[in-house]
Amino acid sequence: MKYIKILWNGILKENPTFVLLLGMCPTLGTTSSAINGMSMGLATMAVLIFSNLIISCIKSLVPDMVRIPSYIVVIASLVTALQMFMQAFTPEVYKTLGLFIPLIVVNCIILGRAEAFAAKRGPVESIFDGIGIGLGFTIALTLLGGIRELLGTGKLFDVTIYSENYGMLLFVLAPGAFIALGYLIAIVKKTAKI
Amino acid sequence: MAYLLIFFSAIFVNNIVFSQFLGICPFLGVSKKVDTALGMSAAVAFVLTIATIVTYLIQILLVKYQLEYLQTIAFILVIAALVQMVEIILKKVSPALYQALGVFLPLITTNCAILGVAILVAQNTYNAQGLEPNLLTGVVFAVSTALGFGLALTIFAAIREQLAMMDVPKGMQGMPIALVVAGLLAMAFMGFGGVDNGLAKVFGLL
Amino acid sequence: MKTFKIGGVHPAENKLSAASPIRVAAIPKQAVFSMFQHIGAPAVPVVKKGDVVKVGTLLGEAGKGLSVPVFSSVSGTVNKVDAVLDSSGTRRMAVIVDVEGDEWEESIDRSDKLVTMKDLGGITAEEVVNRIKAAGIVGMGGATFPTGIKLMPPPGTKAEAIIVNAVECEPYLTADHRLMLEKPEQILVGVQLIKHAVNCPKAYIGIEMNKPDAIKLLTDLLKEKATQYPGIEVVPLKVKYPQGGEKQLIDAVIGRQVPAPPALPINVGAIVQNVGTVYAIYEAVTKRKPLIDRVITVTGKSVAQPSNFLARIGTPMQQLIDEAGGLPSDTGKIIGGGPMMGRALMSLDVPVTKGSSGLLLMTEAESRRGEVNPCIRCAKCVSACPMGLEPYLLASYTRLKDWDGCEKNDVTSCIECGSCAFTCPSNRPLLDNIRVAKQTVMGIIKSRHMESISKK
Amino acid sequence: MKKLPSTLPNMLCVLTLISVIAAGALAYVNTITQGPIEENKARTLTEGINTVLGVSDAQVQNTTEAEDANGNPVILYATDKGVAVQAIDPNGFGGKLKVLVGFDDAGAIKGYTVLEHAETPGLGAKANFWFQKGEKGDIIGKNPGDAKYANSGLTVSKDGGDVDAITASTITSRAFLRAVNVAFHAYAGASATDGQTGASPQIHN
Amino acid sequence: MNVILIAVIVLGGIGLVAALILFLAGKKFAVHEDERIGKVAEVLPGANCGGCGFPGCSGFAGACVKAADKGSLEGLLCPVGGQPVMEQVAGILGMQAEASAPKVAVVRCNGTCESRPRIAEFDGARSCRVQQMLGSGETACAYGCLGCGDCVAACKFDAIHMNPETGLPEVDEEKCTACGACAKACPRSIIEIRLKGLKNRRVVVLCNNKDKGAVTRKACAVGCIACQKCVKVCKFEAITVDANLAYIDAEKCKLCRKCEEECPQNAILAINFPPRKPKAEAPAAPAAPKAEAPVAPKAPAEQPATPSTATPAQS
Amino acid sequence: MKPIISLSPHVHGGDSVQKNMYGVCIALVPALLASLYFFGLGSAIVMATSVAACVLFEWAITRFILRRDRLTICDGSAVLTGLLLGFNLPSNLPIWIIIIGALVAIGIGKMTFGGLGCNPFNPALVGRVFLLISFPVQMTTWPVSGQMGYVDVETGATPLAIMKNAIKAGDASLLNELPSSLDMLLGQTGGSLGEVSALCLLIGCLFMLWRKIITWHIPVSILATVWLLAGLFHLIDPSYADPTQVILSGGLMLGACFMATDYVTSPMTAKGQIIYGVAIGVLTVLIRDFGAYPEGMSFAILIMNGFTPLINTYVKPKRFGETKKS
Ligand SMILES: Cc1cc2nc3c(=O)[nH]c(=O)nc-3n(C[C@H](O)[C@H](O)[C@H](O)COP(=O)(O)O)c2cc1C
Ligand SMILES: Cc1cc2nc3c(=O)[nH]c(=O)nc-3n(C[C@H](O)[C@H](O)[C@H](O)COP(=O)(O)O)c2cc1C
Ligand SMILES: Cc1cc2nc3c(=O)[nH]c(=O)nc-3n(C[C@H](O)[C@H](O)[C@H](O)COP(=O)(O)O)c2cc1C
Ligand SMILES: Cc1cc2nc3c(=O)[nH]c(=O)nc-3n(C[C@H](O)[C@H](O)[C@H](O)CO)c2cc1C
Ligand code: SF4
Ligand code: SF4
Ligand code: SF4
Ligand code: SF4
Ligand code: FES
Repeated sequence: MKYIKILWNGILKENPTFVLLLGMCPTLGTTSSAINGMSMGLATMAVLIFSNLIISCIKSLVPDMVRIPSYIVVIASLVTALQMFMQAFTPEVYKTLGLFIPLIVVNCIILGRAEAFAAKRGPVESIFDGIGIGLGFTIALTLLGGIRELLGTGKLFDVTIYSENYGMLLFVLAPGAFIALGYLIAIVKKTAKI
Repeated sequence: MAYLLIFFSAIFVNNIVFSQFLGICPFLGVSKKVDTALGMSAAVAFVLTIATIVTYLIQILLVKYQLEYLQTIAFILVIAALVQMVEIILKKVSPALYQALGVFLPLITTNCAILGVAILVAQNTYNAQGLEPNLLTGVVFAVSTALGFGLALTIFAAIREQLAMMDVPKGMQGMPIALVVAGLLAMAFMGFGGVDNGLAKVFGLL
Repeated sequence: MKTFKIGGVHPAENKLSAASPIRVAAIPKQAVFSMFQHIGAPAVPVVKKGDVVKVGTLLGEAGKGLSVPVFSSVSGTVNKVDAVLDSSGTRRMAVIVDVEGDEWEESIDRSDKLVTMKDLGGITAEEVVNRIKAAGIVGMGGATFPTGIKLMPPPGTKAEAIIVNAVECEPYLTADHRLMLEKPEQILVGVQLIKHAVNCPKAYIGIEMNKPDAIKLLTDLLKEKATQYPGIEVVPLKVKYPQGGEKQLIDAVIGRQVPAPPALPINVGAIVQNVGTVYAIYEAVTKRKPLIDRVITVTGKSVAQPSNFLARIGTPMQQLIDEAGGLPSDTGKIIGGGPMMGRALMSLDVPVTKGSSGLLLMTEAESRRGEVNPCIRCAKCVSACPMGLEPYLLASYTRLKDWDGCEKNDVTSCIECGSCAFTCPSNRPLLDNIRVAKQTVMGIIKSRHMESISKK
Repeated sequence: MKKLPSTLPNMLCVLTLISVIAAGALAYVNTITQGPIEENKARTLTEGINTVLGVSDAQVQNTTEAEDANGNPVILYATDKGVAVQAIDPNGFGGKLKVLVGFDDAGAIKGYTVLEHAETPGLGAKANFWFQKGEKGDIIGKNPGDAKYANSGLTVSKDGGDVDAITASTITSRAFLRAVNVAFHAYAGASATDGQTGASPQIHN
Repeated sequence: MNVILIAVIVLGGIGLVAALILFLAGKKFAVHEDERIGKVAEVLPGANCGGCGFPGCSGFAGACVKAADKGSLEGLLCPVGGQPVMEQVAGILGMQAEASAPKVAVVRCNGTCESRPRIAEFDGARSCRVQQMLGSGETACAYGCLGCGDCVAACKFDAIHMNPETGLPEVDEEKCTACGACAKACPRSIIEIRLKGLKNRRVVVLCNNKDKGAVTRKACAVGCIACQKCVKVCKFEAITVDANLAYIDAEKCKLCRKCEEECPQNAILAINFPPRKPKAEAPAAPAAPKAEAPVAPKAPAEQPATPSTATPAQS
Repeated sequence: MKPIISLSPHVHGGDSVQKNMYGVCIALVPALLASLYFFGLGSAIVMATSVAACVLFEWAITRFILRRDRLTICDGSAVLTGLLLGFNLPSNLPIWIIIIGALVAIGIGKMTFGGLGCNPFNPALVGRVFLLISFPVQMTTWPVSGQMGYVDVETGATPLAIMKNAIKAGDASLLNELPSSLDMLLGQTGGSLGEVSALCLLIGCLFMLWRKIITWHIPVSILATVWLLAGLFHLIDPSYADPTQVILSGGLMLGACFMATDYVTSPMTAKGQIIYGVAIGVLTVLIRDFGAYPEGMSFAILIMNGFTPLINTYVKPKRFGETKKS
């Protein structure tokens, strides 16, 4: 029960995109389609789960003054490992996400969760927090990607919903990312009353 | 001329915020007042320049030992240390400057603009406008990018200051309206598309 | 054509009473003399219930600091000394006199004869100022600043130009206009007295072009008697509100701009006096008559006879309205003063004071402000503001309670002329808000000042 | 368990230790993934070459790197089934446009693929199929070496050529055709001088 | 193995050098600063995300310390750490001692539309401060509520609202935090931040008029005319009359309601009492103030804060 | 009698939002007639759709989304946005695209920010640029003028496209294809509805100046800057078109007189307006001559809309009595 609550917390109450407004760069930069958004979300989730796990394990070994650098090293290693694995096994995804993979390091969500959650709780809870927040992030990115893809190209997960001729190209471009996210946050806040 | 073009391109055509999607968190977070925005911009410019130089040198080291895969981790370490050092030193050496910039420094560590630009410069994957990418062009690129960030941040802050006086619908207040403004600004900046190439042609660089 | 350089508007002039000669208003049955008829400390009553007073008897002596005495304009018995509602809408100390007959103090010369500088002989500058102070004269252009003090330039400053404010830029009002037409020579003597008092060789009379008869009359007179009235010049000005504002007038006439407060006109060598004040100075110095009456315009679109009255101070407004044909049934707003700067009165039970230049009765339809719309940022208020301020911004900052922003944007320079609200196509109550800001910021500045003093 | 206090030795030790472990782990991962990454690259290349040559089993025999007149790299892959050339035009709508073009022995275009581009998604990005066989801007089978192309190579109809530009994307189309022309010249230069690396003749942008 | 070794050496080297330089720099350039800032920064997440509106966590920490010196952490929130972190911060800064006797805003004017006739019509910016500049305003009372709701606009907690029927503001006692913003905004100083009283019960002179009785009476049917009757009837010396206005000291008042009955103008009102029975129950044994909270939710349903005095029976 | 009380001033100049907005509409009438004359049915359909959709969306949004009681459609600003949006579209644009444009202009560009007076960007231009980016194909095929039909009409190169080609090719002779200056002044060219007849727009502009709806600062500074800069380029290299033709072509006149002057989105002081105008002029030439888009006016105005609050922050009117340095 406790774990489910932690999960929900990440998805809704502390949704990193809609509520905490963290990690905006990947949110905007990688959501030109639902697939891309989902990939980024999952990649981030992977790092998040492992970083939460590792940090909650080593938390008492780390003196306070070098806390942040140590965490960053941990996160950076995880990201680099992920980067290499993706390059090796999912080269297509790696190519589309590009620069944003190494930038997961500086995604405030990861360090933020490490500090706010993992550094204070046990490993299992931390993993669940990682999954919850990661899911929240993934859902948000997929949603945003889906909206942009649908409005911009008439497709959803690459399946044509309506003719591409009616697609509003702007939504797959940079301005569309900002605008769509703006309205999405407004709508989510309104409907979820958060 | 080419340096001028790198400058122009990084500020207007490929603005780091509006078209590269880097540094969005501080862009959205520290833009409620023009004064704060100016402070943040200056701090970013400062750190970005130094970080680019240092990471460029580190990259040479990494390449030499074929350790390119350690790039991310090495860079972020160096940047984190650098920022902290600058902060410590500034606090002592120039309290006035620290007052103005210092508070923004910690925020910069996790600003993906710094790491992003450092990686772009180290991998030479930015548009050097026909020049051979090297440390100098990299620094010019970094400074220009930082200025582009500052420009975006400042005009954005001014717009938000103005919007604070307006009757914005409740549901849109705060982040949503900020994002829409950013989107419209990005749309306006799309008008610069291709201007760098056009100018390059005129200057005979391409 | 000369005029001030920034901003300004041109409201419909509506000078309905321009052609009606000054009428002497009847002496009231009861007169009310507020002790607050000027800016500065209130006068202190020196009479008590039951005292018998004459026209010209001292009722209140000048208070401490910036203040002037108040004289009775009627003869009779003091009914009470109490707080009564005055034209500002608040209750303030006043002396109320029940009128019996019309007996004057002997010292006052009631003859109509023109007294010139020559007749006064070698009167000293000091004597002139003393007589002005003793007569309780205050600026009659609206600000009611003690004239005696204005005529004693602080050390380090020197008056280089006396400017007579005969602009009367407020719509409807014609008191100054009529006064110039009917007492031109007296005014010229008054100007000479001021020149003499502050030892200033040059005087200008600024008149807007919508009073061509006054311009012609005074110009001809000056030409005719050039030797008798040397160093006085009539300056015709383009019709533009708020040319009567002191700073604007100085700018228009001699092209100098008084810097932001706390700078005073005298810092650029100018002293501005209203025509009415000049006339009062003449009377005070040559006839030893204290300030007990003034010209006041009673007007309005539905008023039967828009008129200019010479009314005793203390006369109830109601009486003047009755003499002008009674209160029109469609009256919506009663304004003490002109429509741009005047004060809306809540009742007609208020008396004429030293600063009352007019009484305007607006019809119900005219009175209501239009529906307020959002600011469309048309910048018309910015270009209308004669002080170079940004009214829309100040009003917004007021709404946000950003007093720092107001202060930084010079809200304290606002002269409350109302040009901004007058032009705003969205009908925004700009000046309402700016006043709030101005009041607050002045308070903040003052407390900061006090703090810095107490620290030292 | 209590936290370690922040003393210098502790700090140094922990930070160094973590760095060391991290580095070690990464180096290990690197050794694992290096192979697949290289493989991937190679596979993508051969697949690309196969596509543009319209075959499935081309064997690269010889790879030559050269530069075009503007100093951009051109790579020739000589195979048993024809020559594939990778060329770049830096002047697309959004920057670089990298193509791989396959030529038959006569110099006619057998196929192409856009390897990299920064064009507008949904607009310039159409280049990948617009010029394919049977599409509106079909260039397959055209031989840039023909006399009619002698002056300026393949050009869009707007510039007097015979290739239809992508609707509303003339810039991309021009960039694409310039890259194809560069590729052809590299190919032609190479076959003329028989494998020698040589800059292609001047091509006007 | 060699590869791994080099990697380890290089990265270890970088880490070592960085740590050393930092340590030395920290030593050499050490500056004294408010140590509370450091302490607060420690409990903050350290994400430096800027989500709080401040430039980074230490900026936020500085702001917290500053705000604490001014007395309240209100409006400061770290979105990453959330409420728990803020509680910690409050703990560090010693801000818990908020549990003093609860207070509430009380509007000391009962001049409803009926009891206080409008003698003029205000037509300007809807702002009490603006109307205040016009002397007594729409009514003849120069001290009473102006009704434009500056206080409503000032309240950040949505705790005070205009009642269109009475033209007076009413305080929602549940929401009111006694922050005093409304009192500060009122140009006529009508609102008092007053002890909430036992069981939320209060006896208050709902008038602010300092004019002489005769003038007051003309302006308003429920104005205090300073007749001193209440002073005389109060056994606890809780009432004083100053400048023509009676005032009940909440600390001394024992809620006996004698004065309420005595006031000829009905200017004194007992708030949140149950409807009068023959004899009001004696105040219950002092309950712990905390016990008030659960009771409160029901309170507003019983009685509005300022009951309309539709029947101002002259006694 | 219950007197009305208020602070001064007690009179008002009588100017109103409606007067200004409908004044601009009247000023647009000559250009509207010209567009009807040159593009016939297409013009009528585009304009009608655009205006109707804008007004409808404004009504619906205030009513159902913002739930405001006061409806603002009578103030004329929505009509104006509709008109100006229509003027920026080609006469053969499908209706559904126009409707999307109106939705974006009013919905995103205006009502999101709270309605009239709150929007930082020019709504009509937000709509137009959105369409330009989203539907580049439809938005850049311009019917040539003098046809009366709607969808299936002959399209051709606009003067701007010809100019751009000449620059691209560095070949001044290509400029010979340009219509004569007189034709451009009167409107015998291709382009969007409102950009064809410079003369009619100028007449409208003079009308607005006369009615004191706008001041001269913005239009004059834009036109002067463009003319000088284009003239300079023309002198250096004749493949850049003649400055007069540059001024008469494209949306320059429409933008300078009607869109850059939008109150809400332009600076508040004369000095600021001149800075704004000059910057728009420079950006327009920059984008036209070197950028990817043939027309730079819309973007230039939008970009400077973004800078307007900053200009307002730093460019203050000269205060009365202000000395040079204090
Ligand atoms: C906006 C404004 C308009 C004024 N208009 C007049 C005017 O028309 N006539 C006038 O005599 N004084 C006018 N005044 C008052 C003058 O500023 C100034 O106080 C007066 O001329 C000084 O002379 P006094 O002390 O004799 O009254 C106006 C003031 C302001 C702020
Ligand atoms: C403290 C104080 C001192 C003043 N001293 C002088 C002075 O020495 N000379 C002068 O010409 N006016 C002096 N003034 C008058 C003002 O400049 C101004 O004339 C007066 O406030 C009315 O002007 P207005 O009606 O334009 O507002 C003084 C005003 C104040 C408040
Ligand atoms: C958002 C947007 C993106 C565009 N992207 C491209 C592009 O990627 N490639 C391109 O050639 N043209 C692109 N264009 C179109 C050019 O701006 C220009 O209109 C076109 O290249 C020349 O017009 P034409 O092809 O109709 O002759 C784009 C236009 C817009 C509005
Ligand atoms: C001179 C003037 C120019 C205007 N120009 C535009 C315009 O270009 N686009 C637009 O949508 N509205 C325009 N408007 C209407 C109005 O200002 C606009 O809808 C507001 O920006 C909406 O808040 C204009 C109004 C005036 C008075
Ligand atoms: S009232 Fe003040 S702000 Fe308004 S125009 Fe006059 S001086 Fe300017
Ligand atoms: S005149 Fe009115 S609408 Fe125009 S800017 Fe000023 S306040 Fe706004
Ligand atoms: S402003 Fe403060 S004191 Fe007043 S009602 Fe609201 S919460 Fe209570
Ligand atoms: S209590 Fe004060 S602030 Fe509130 S409405 Fe009344 S007068 Fe205004
Ligand atoms: S994710 Fe880029 S700055 Fe936060």
